[in-house]
Amino acid sequence: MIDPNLFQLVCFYAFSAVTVLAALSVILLRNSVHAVLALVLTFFSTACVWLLAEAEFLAIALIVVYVGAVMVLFLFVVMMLDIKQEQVREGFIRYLPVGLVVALVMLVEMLALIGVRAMHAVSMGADPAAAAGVSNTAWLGTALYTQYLLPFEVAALILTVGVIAAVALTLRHRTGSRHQSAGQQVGIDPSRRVRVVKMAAVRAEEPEAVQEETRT
Amino acid sequence: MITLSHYIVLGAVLFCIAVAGLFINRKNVIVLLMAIELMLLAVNTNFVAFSRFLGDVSGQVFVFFILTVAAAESAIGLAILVLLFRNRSTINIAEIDSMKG
Amino acid sequence: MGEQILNQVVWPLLHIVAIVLPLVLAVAMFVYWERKVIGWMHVRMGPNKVGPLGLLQAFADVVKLLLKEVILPTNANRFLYYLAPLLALVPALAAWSVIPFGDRLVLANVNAGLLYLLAMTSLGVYGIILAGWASNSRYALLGAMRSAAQVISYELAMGLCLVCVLVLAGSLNLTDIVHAQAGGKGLFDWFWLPLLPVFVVYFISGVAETNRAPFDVAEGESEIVAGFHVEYSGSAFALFFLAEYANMILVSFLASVLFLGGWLSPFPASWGWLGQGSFLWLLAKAFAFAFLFLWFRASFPRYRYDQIMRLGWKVFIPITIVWVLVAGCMKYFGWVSVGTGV
Amino acid sequence: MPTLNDILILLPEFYLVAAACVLLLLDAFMKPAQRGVLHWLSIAVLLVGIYLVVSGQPDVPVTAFGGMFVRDGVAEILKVFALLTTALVFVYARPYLVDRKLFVGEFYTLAIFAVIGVMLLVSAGNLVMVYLGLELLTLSSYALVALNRDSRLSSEAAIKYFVLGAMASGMLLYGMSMVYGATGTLALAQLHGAAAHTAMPNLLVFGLIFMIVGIGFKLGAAPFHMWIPDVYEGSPTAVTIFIGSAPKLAAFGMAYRLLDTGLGDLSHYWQPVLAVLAVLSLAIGNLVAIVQSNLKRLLAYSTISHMGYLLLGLVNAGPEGYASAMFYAISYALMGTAAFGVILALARAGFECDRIDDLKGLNHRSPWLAFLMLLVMFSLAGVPPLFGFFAKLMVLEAAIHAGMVWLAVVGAIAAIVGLYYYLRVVKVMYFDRPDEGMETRVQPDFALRAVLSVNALVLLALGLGWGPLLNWCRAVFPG
Amino acid sequence: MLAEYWPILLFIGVATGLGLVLLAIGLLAGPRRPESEKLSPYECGFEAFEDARMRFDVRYYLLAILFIIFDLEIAFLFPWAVVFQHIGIVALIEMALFLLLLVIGFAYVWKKGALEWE
Repeated sequence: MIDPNLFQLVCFYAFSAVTVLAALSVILLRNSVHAVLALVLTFFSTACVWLLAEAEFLAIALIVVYVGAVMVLFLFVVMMLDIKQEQVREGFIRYLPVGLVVALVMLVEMLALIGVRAMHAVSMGADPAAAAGVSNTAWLGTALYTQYLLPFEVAALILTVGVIAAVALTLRHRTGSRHQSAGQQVGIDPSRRVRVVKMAAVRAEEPEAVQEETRT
Repeated sequence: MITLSHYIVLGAVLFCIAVAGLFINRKNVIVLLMAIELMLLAVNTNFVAFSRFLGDVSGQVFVFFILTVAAAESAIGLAILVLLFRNRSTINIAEIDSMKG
Repeated sequence: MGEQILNQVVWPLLHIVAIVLPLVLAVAMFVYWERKVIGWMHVRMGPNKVGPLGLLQAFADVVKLLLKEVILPTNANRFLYYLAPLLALVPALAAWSVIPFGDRLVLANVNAGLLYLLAMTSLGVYGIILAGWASNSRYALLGAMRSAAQVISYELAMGLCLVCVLVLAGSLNLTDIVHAQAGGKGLFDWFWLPLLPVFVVYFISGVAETNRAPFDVAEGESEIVAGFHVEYSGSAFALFFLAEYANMILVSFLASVLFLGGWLSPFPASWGWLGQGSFLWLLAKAFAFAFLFLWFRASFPRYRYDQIMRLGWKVFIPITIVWVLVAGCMKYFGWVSVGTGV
Repeated sequence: MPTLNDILILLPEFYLVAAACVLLLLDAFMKPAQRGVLHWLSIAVLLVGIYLVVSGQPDVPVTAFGGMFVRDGVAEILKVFALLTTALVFVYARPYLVDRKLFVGEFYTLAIFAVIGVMLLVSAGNLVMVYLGLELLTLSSYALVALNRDSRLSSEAAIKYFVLGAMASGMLLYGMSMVYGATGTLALAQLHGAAAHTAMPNLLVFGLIFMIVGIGFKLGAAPFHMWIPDVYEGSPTAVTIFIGSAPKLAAFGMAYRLLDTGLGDLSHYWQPVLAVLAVLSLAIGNLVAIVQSNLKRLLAYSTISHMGYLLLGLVNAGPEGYASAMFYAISYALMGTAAFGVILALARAGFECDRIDDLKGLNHRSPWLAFLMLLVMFSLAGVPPLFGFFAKLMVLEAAIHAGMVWLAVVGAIAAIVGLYYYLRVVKVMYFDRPDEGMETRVQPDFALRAVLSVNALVLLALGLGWGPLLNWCRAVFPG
Repeated sequence: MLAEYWPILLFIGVATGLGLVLLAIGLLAGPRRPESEKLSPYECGFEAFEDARMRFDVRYYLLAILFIIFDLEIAFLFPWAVVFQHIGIVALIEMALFLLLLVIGFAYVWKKGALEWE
């Protein structure tokens, strides 16, 4: 019999290992496109880790927002800016050992100081959302739209600033480009385009001649 | 059994990788931006874990705000990067030396 | 332990095979059907040589594709070049895991099903971009950028449509969404009625999202040859092909589940066996939508690129944003009855 | 559920959001020739904002939206001066923007959004609000710095600002996550009680340290000051003046909310850390400023040293200290605005006036502007009887009362070192001859000169009668 | 809850496996006769350039940025749609405000011409 807790632990280790390896590749890979894809993988496996903590909504939102949107923009930028790899990575080797050592020392110190051992005793209780009898999304949503109502509206402000900033920084109008204006097309007054002219019927010369010919 | 320390260690490892990335890739702005994303991922992992273990919803709500705001932030960051590239034709910070102090 | 493996691994795997295998077959038959239908609409015969009525044509094509050489263009990035078709296929297939085929007939009955679907559809763009970039060809890259821009534009409209459905149903779970459309009045209880504009927007966005005619400007033969997969051949191309058709069928199923009551019968429940829900109803609805894809292709001239973007951003997004609030009011003030038939 | 009362408490903020949206749409739907209206309208919007802040101020601190938002005296003072300095910035910036074809509506809307961020930040009652207010402010600032799209310097400054700013946010958030883990709450008021008896004190202290790093970045205190000189130099001067004013008030507000309202119980942990930051800022700011030849960079390093003084006040960790630090922040905002205002007054199309040599013989060319600059420089240096002197005096006093006499001594020495480079500017203006071909004409904009004169003279006036403002600052910090 | 996600993981595995197998069949069973003309990228009549990865029109970035912002908006709508009827009219009003702010941003973008393609 496989203990579900044990199985979850195994999953946790597997996803964490993928996360850490992918994160390492993000900072070590020389090809920027590969690095972006490594970051995508990092997000993906982190989402799985969050899922293990039963943060269902956040895990999928991470994929929708980051993998589905932000990383696409990253990919656009990386691919289109056509970065010369060698040029960008010079000095990489020089900093590499120092950087890794610093990071390792920092990690060890952090873990020692935080007191990870004490937390080892803290195990996961029952899923709070399930205990309340609602889905994780509803659990989060209820708090978000009652208690955190003001921050929610501030978030809208931030998004608006994002829109303004994006337009102000990147929009450039080209000269001589032609646009289709649907409003103009639909709203055009037909009488100004086609002039219906009443004309008195005129007898042309030739048909007459033809008629005469046929008569004869 | 997954415990709190598992998540905190994962968060700390991600955070340190991000710091190392900031340190060794000082010249490539794209990687710097990605390292910042990693850092936020570490933060969010911490929050998710604490929220789960405290049984408190506010941590997850905070994560949601961080996700959205940080996404808008990186959108602006990339816009600035595109601008920089148009003006400089490089994203190499070592070449960004018009200013000396 | 053996029993556990049976329950946790073997059964789900069998379920998956029971979804994937018919899906692949359906793609094959759909290709055949497409050529036939468009043939008829053009007053031609369509394929009729291989097998009776040309039925085996699709299988012959598959075999041919698999046995062709996979060309790796010069200067292409080998790893990404092979990764791209995989990235196109996997989300297209994985999205199927949450589709409810019947009242308990669902592989993964997850709470956040709709969100999961949004996540999976938003991954499809990676295959496109990477294929265009890895091929090292101008046409492929140009097509990829166009496709990607188009796909993400319509994804917004599509996401907002999903929100409208969600507002009425009040649950992210797809089975619950179908249940919310149950009621005494048969097809008048389904969401297509209160959400009529959204329903139309959703299906058209689905067509645009899969880069199908009349929104197939990114692969317009006369302009940029074949779009992002111009350099692909053989089985790598087959993967893109499979992904595209699997996505079409997925959109058809989703439109049925979200707006036309999934497996529910269009007739009132009081009509005896005719009023009973069944997998066959879902199949019929999805088939009708899939047929629409073909009909569109045979009938409409191709949109110009600026017109595509205009339609997505300036027409669909405003409509759906407004309808989110309209749907909110409908639900809040009880203007629409939402079934709870669980 | 929010009530009408909640909305009334946030009235100034709601009003500014609505006004910013109206300005945004006006800008989009107006012809470019009519932008002048937008300029005056924005200033009017800010002034009405000040009126709303002051007039609706409740007698006792109140909270809204379940403790998310706090409206107290501290927030009131900071908001009034943030709005005021931004209005000044708008007046000073206009000719500069017009000359450089940067006179766009986005400048005004983004700046107003940034001010809204400042207001939310200084009123935050929850870590979430601290983060969101901060991001609203910084996102707008990034865009403002990059506003001059065709300038290399500007986009370089923006990317440096962005990378370091985002990193600082990351640090701050990492700290917040640990504090949350240790206390189980995000509300600052509850944090205050919970911090004392947490099961995980190490985690809490660790979080505190990361948060201080984040705060240090946002303040621009050494050793987290790297972005300040580049951003000050690279941004268009009209944006530099903004970055140097309201955001400094916000940084003080954030430090106060996080360190006192939230983690006041841990003051014995953060006091020494802040003392170290203060010493480093004073040393680095003043010493590096000496060798600068670029006026904007000089002012940037001077900012760093001023943040050191501000930290001296915070180190006190008592009402007196906070009052003096706030007093200092206000004085710096007014002085910085005036200093950059003079630069803007001298700048013309194609001439930035950002080198110290550009001020050569200013006394011969425009004695009045030279006199104003003299006042500002003396005030920044802390020469009595100007505003800056008393501000310095207060923070030094606060440090002594906190029992850190050595810190006060460092501050006094730094002030003497600082005197040197401020006096150098004065010397260049009064005792150097102008170069050949230096234009004698200065910015003809009447509004700019009038307001700038008032601004500089206020420094003198507040130096002579600093009592009321200081009392106001002291009154809002309960004993 | 977790048990429901297990089949999805399996499904993703199966899908990846299927893709790999199809690719492998093609690579192994198909012929391999490289030739420079065949391997060169498609071009209209002239020699393919060395590197086709070129710089792009800025409006693609702008579009992607706008996509991110509006995608975030949708992310906020999802939990709202699930809970709004339990919260009541306040939820409806607050979302109307939220959407109003974004619609203002949208109107600005529209009017500035960022959605125009030629």
